[in-house]
Amino acid sequence: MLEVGTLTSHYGRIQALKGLDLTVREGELVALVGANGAGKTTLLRTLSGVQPASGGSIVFDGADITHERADRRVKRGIVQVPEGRQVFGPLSVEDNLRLGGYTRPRDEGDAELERVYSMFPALKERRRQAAGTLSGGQQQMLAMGRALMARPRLLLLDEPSMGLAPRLVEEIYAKVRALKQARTTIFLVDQNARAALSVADRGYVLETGRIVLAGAGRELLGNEQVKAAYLGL
Amino acid sequence: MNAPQLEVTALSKAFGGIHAVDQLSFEIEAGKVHSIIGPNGAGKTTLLNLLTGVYAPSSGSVRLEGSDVTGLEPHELAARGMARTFQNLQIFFNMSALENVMVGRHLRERSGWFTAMLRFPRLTAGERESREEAAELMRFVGVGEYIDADADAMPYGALKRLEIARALGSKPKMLLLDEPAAGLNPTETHDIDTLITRLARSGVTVVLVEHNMRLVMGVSDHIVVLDYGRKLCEGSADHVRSDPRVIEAYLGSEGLAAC
Amino acid sequence: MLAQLLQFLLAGLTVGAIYALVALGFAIIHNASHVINFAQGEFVMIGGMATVSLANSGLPLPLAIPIAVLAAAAVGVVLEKFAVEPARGASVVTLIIITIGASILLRGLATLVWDKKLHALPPFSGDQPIELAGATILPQSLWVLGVTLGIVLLLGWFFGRTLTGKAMLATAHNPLAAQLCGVNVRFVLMLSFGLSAALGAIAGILIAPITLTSWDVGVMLGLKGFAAAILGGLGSGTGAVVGGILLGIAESLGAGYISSAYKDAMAFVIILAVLFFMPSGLFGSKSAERV
Amino acid sequence: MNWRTPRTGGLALLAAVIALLPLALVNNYWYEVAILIGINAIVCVGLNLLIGYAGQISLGHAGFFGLGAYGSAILSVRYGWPPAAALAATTAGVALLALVVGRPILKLKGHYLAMATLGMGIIISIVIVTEDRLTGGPDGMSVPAFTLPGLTLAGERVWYWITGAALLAAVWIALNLIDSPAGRALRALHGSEVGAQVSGIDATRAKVGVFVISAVFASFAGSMTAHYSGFITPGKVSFFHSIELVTMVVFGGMASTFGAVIGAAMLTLLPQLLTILKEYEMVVFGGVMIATMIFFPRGLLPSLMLALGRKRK
Repeated sequence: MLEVGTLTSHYGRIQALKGLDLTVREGELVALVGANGAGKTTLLRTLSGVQPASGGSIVFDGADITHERADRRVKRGIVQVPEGRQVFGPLSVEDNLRLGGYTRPRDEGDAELERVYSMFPALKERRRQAAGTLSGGQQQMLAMGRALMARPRLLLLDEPSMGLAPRLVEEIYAKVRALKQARTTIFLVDQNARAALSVADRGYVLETGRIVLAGAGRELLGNEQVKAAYLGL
Repeated sequence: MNAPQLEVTALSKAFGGIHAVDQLSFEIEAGKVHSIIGPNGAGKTTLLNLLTGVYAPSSGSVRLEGSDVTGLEPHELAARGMARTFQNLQIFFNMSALENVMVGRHLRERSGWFTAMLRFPRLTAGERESREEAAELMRFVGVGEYIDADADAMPYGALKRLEIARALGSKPKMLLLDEPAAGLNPTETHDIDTLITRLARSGVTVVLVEHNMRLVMGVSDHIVVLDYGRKLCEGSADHVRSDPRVIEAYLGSEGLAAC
Repeated sequence: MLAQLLQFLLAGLTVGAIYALVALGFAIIHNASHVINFAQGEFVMIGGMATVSLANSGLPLPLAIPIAVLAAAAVGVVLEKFAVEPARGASVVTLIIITIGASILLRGLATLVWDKKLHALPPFSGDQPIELAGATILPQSLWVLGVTLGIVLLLGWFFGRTLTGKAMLATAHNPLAAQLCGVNVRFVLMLSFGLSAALGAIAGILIAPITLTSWDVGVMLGLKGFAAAILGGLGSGTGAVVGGILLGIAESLGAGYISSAYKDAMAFVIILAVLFFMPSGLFGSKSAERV
Repeated sequence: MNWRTPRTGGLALLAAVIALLPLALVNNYWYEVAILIGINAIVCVGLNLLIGYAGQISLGHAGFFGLGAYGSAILSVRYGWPPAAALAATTAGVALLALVVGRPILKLKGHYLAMATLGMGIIISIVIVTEDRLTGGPDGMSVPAFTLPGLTLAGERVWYWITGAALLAAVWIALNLIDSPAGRALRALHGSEVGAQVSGIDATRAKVGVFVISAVFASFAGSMTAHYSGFITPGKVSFFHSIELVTMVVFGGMASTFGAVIGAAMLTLLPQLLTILKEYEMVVFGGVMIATMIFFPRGLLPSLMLALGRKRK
């Protein structure tokens, strides 16, 4: 479904991606793990088109989208939940969600909204509240709900557990598993390597802009190199 | 044991109701390497910003060498011997590499505005000394080859060390490094490791915020682990490494792995 | 005494409403692009001058006005497309110089298309002053206040109720996240230039029957609008309206009770006084710098 | 001595241009243009220290220029001071004023700073237009020639050399400042304010310092204009003149002292040349401004140097 070939990208003057290859197949949950500054967020931004690729290619459903505008990619179904939530703080929860469905036909909006509310009941209770007043966990739910409003064919999740308490991390990952069961294709980036790799079908390890390891999720979880990279064990 | 060089008491910082740093207390001992670790979003960079005066704390206090320095401006703290680097490099890209380091000597320059504008001989002598010392510092941190380069022509890894050279320009008593190894390859990381050890040996107190555990565990005399802006635990590398709370905070809960 | 005060207040309210419209234009463009558009005053001029010339060519006002507003909006979009967009990523000062260049260019074009004379636009509904508790008010002032109120309500509806309006707010707050929602931020940029040009033009048309209009009428109005936008706190719609009204009233009271020669200075004295104590204006958000 | 550094080679080149230019100045009109360029260049060299090097915008420097001009004029005409004393007192007064208003103004950032400086300039301009008993109001006032004991300085040729010398001095001082600890502090503030602060630089103090220097440059140039032309009007104090000055700096190239000189020269000459276009003058002028900023966002001189540097490689 998604094929990335020798992708490079520069963040300011820094080459953040140094020729990166990976694939995501339909219905799969693929996790990408790596340390701070390895280029995880840059990769997701390049996939979404908010950060230009300087070389290589991104092919989605057979179409080359390497240089396509970000909003067109959303219409194709590539939807990202950005790092740090990035909800529209002054707008209400419901407005945030409706903006998520910006690219969808207007008449679908209400039905879609109900679907998201049934998945995240906490959001429905706070539908009139300004998104900026939500707790971190609720904002993460909102960011995910907002992305789901666009009916993603490929959901990109960037650091969904960042700064969240363990109980909330579990809650978020429960939603991720639910999405996976509903056959949503997901590409997940998380520093919480154990959480990410344990739900993933396959995983990649990113180090300074390059993929250094690939394999099944469980397999990577047991890998000594991965363990060493995360706790100096 | 000596009196601590830096004493942090019940320090808090809130952004729009969310506590990035929450009732944090710890001490820093002179001449040692201290590390502050914790998962993303744990409040490490905010803490560094509080310690160096970039942010004013919401409450709590910081004492440096016995005197209260809470709420002082960054340049006032710099004058008291504090220097730092940044996770998102704060290099002066409009200047040459050497000039960047010369700025680091700002507090030790002796000529003022008038001397400068009329270019009295005193200035020329000071400038020569300043240039030589800056070049020496660049060689010390291992970027000697860029002495004649413009800062915006240097690779990322070299810039990280250039910032350290700039910080050393003030001859600080305490150096705070914010993720010096982020974005570096293993060889470069190893160089940073050596550099930190050399600095500590020369008597500078090092406060390190870092994600690379191998680096942290290798160089630190003392580690403070943060989670959600609070202190999770502190102690030696071995002590911290074996604390189950730390493992959970880092690798995620065991419960998740089982499902 | 009281009647005089009321008279000053009414005059201030009228001109303040005009400042508010111009300030809203500054705020909308700043939100979308972080550009301060120093050509904002020229939209006011284009609105007034275009209406005058269309009316003189025999077109009835109800027809001339919308055409003039649309023309100004088109100029706004062209400005964005050909002067602001190509300079994306340039420094703030460079962008300021570009919009100042655009302002000079537009004024030059105005002298070519029209002339350098003063022009009057007939009041929309007569010039018989209306008595009000000892003070008088021109019917045109009522038009100014009524239309401004209408526009403020309309903008409130647009930004509060429509998805396009919310997409503009969202883009202003977080362009990255807006893009990830599928909002075409370039379109939003053009829309905001068009919209604020239209607002400026409407201000110019409303005020033309009271103060006359000419090719260089936009400079002072533009500066006062900028002052109002800053006074309210850049980017805040409420701030722009409140800032505009406050400046208008302060100016009118200052001219009436202190010195009419220093009427134009009032706005700037107030803005300096406010900024010294509230560096982000009255309603501006204090954003903590993240390092 | 290294002739390729700006302080030696650049100054020598500028001195040569000033020395040889009279060969091309066929009549008094062109002398006047040359003097005007020199005076604008002095203001721009100072303003560039503030905008180009320290990264702080000012849309009100015509105000300082006007205070210099009117201060000298009023003290020598209304109070009968000797011009040299009037000049000294005015310069000191403007420096003091800049010091006092600079502190609160320079705490502001970005567009708020632009607004505050703009407001300051406009207030000065309105005061000058309104206080007509002192200033002659919109009609302006005449100013006596500059005299030193036993010496009267008058005429285009004399003022050409005075302006040339003053410009050389201004450029020399600016170059000196840039290449010194204080100048590095200013450039550091532009590069990264927080980076500069943690290096021990007191941001407010440095900004106010350069604000005062740039105000003094403008005030001095204003005083020169008053005595040279013998007559001043409020036009040179207006908002438009402030904008003109900033445009010169940005046009020539921010953070380039010689760029500021070139910008002043180009934008002083351009309107003289454009007068042949008559009614199209404004349109072309505005168009040139937009196009230059789009194609050379860093200004003429730095873009030119960059292109030359690339070629050499």
